[in-house]
Amino acid sequence: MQKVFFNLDRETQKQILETLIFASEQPITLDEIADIIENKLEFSDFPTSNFSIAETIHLGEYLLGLIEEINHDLESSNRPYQIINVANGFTFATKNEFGKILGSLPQFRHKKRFSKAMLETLAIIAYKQPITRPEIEEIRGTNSSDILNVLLERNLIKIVGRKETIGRPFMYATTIEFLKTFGLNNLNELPNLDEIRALVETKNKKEELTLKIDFGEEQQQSSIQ
Amino acid sequence: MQKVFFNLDRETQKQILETLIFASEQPITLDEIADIIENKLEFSDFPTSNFSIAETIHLGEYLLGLIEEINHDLESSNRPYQIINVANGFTFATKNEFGKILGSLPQFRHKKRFSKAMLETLAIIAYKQPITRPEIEEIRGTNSSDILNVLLERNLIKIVGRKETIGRPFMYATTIEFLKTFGLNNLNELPNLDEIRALVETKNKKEELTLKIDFGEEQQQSSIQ
Amino acid sequence: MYKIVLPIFEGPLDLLLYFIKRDEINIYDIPIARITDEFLNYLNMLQELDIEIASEFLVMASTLMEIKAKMLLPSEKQPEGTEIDDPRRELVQQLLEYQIYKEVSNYLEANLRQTHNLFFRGIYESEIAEISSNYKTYKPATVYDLAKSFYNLITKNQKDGFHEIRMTEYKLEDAISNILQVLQFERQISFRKLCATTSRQILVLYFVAILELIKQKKLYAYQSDYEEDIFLFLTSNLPRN
Repeated sequence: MQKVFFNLDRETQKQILETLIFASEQPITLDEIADIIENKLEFSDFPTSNFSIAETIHLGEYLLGLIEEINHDLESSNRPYQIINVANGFTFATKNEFGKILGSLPQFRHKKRFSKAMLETLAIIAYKQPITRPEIEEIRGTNSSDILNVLLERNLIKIVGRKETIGRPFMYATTIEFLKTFGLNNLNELPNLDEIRALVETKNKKEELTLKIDFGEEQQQSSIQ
Repeated sequence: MQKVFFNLDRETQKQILETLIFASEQPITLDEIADIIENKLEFSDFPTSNFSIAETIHLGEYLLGLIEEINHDLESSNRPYQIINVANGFTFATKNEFGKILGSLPQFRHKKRFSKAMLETLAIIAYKQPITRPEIEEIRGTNSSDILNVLLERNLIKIVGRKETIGRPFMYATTIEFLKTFGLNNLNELPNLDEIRALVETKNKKEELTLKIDFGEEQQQSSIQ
Repeated sequence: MYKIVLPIFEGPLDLLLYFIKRDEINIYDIPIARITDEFLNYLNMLQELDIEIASEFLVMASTLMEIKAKMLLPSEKQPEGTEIDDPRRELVQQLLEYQIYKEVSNYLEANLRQTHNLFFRGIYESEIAEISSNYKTYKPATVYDLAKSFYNLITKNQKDGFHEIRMTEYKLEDAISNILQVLQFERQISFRKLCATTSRQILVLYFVAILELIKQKKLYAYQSDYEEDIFLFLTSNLPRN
């Protein structure tokens, strides 16, 4: 299939590459792109070029060359964003001078994304507040001080006093920002344990569920085509 | 501040606008853009133009003109995406021929898959929101917790509070993701329920008289044989 | 070997609508005896195939039989002017209501065909910083994610049966490497900030770590006044003069 990709005209190659980087939900690596191009795609719809490329060329290097060219095109057509390399993959990001604009706008700072550790810690505090770090760590079974710092910085939790035990540790509670982030009016709106069980336990029936859904989709798909 | 924006050279205006649309996680509305431009931004870093624009010009219309121009630039510089109008706002999306490529890849395709049950449940929630699980189940006549779970996971619905009845059940509503997925600007674009009711009635009456030629039925029949 | 393919019904209402359509039944005048038989036959078939029958199908079966029984009763003489209450009415209402949303879901499906090739940006600016900081991020989290996360933690711990109370396993080495790490990215650290959120135990550890690093001449501490904050620099970053 790789050869087929090479037979596309260069502009189309770049557009396909740009599409993959644009829509990917994680920074996409050269290996992932190569796999898609070599094994997954059909290009019959696209114009090919007669220009033939030496077969010995290294696909990764070739793709890098294309990405560079795309960035050059973005630059020369005055687009305010470019493709950057982050965490081993490629993604779009606004250029610095325009990114600065965004930094000054609260709607672009409002973050709802959390690592697993952050979400866990936040969940424990939400349900068990006020709670100290040792208590959180007992539930999570791991050191949580970095995570607490991040949550404090994001203004999702606050220190509400000290617990009168050995070491008088700080007690943490959630903030109004926390409620806003999760669209809650008050803490009573958090699901209680039974309700979470009802919501989550369908997970255990996942296989059954997938089966059922797959069947439905099959039907759906055939009716779409 | 608006005048300051107008004093920027047109290319810069477009770049700022493109940045806002490109970086916004939810489709950004003209009002939001206008508010940012008029009240929130400092443009001192950017080059201004001497070209002066009549003060009477309508900002919204002016922005629409810029968006059109950006789309034209995207087209002529062969970008595989464009700015579209969805969920009452503007956002970047892949152009048809390139979206098709993504649709052929499993990692992207799963987003486009819907079972009959999912569509039914979404339909009910869309019209009756905020609505609880028991209310949904009464209409569908069947347990819907699995489906609600899937819809929550896919971010097509959200929990918006509790109903003050026995058991204080959660209330569900559709999300912006729902609008984006179904290409709607707002819920008012869904067909009017009275019209649907009339349509269903006509269909029921016709069914008494004519032979069935309905597509969905063919399918069900063939699958039972 | 036979391969049996059963159509998937979304519930008893879906099944009834299927019969109604297949047999061209007038939904406003359902022959209840016949459709009850059909319904029960279907359930029998499921049973023979050893397929578990969801409770709502059984509830519907009994509803149908109840309606059937009421229809068989000789209709009593109604007083002049009052309408006979049709035992099927409630069921028909339910079927009609359900039909409406099935119709809407056809509309939604048609919309999906329109947006089939529409894909949006996969990663937005707010995520990029977090990706580069090696946090594995979720998509924007909701209350649901939060609740799920808590539930998984709680149930995980229950499965463990018991849990020991552990002392903080933070060591002096950790404190030292943490400080050095931060200074790879920041020119200086404020001592107060460093200790702002940690317990007293760890505060002491940090203090010892700082003393140790100063002794090793890796760290330079600066305090402008007695009660002011202490700022820490890497000695290697200090201008030489």
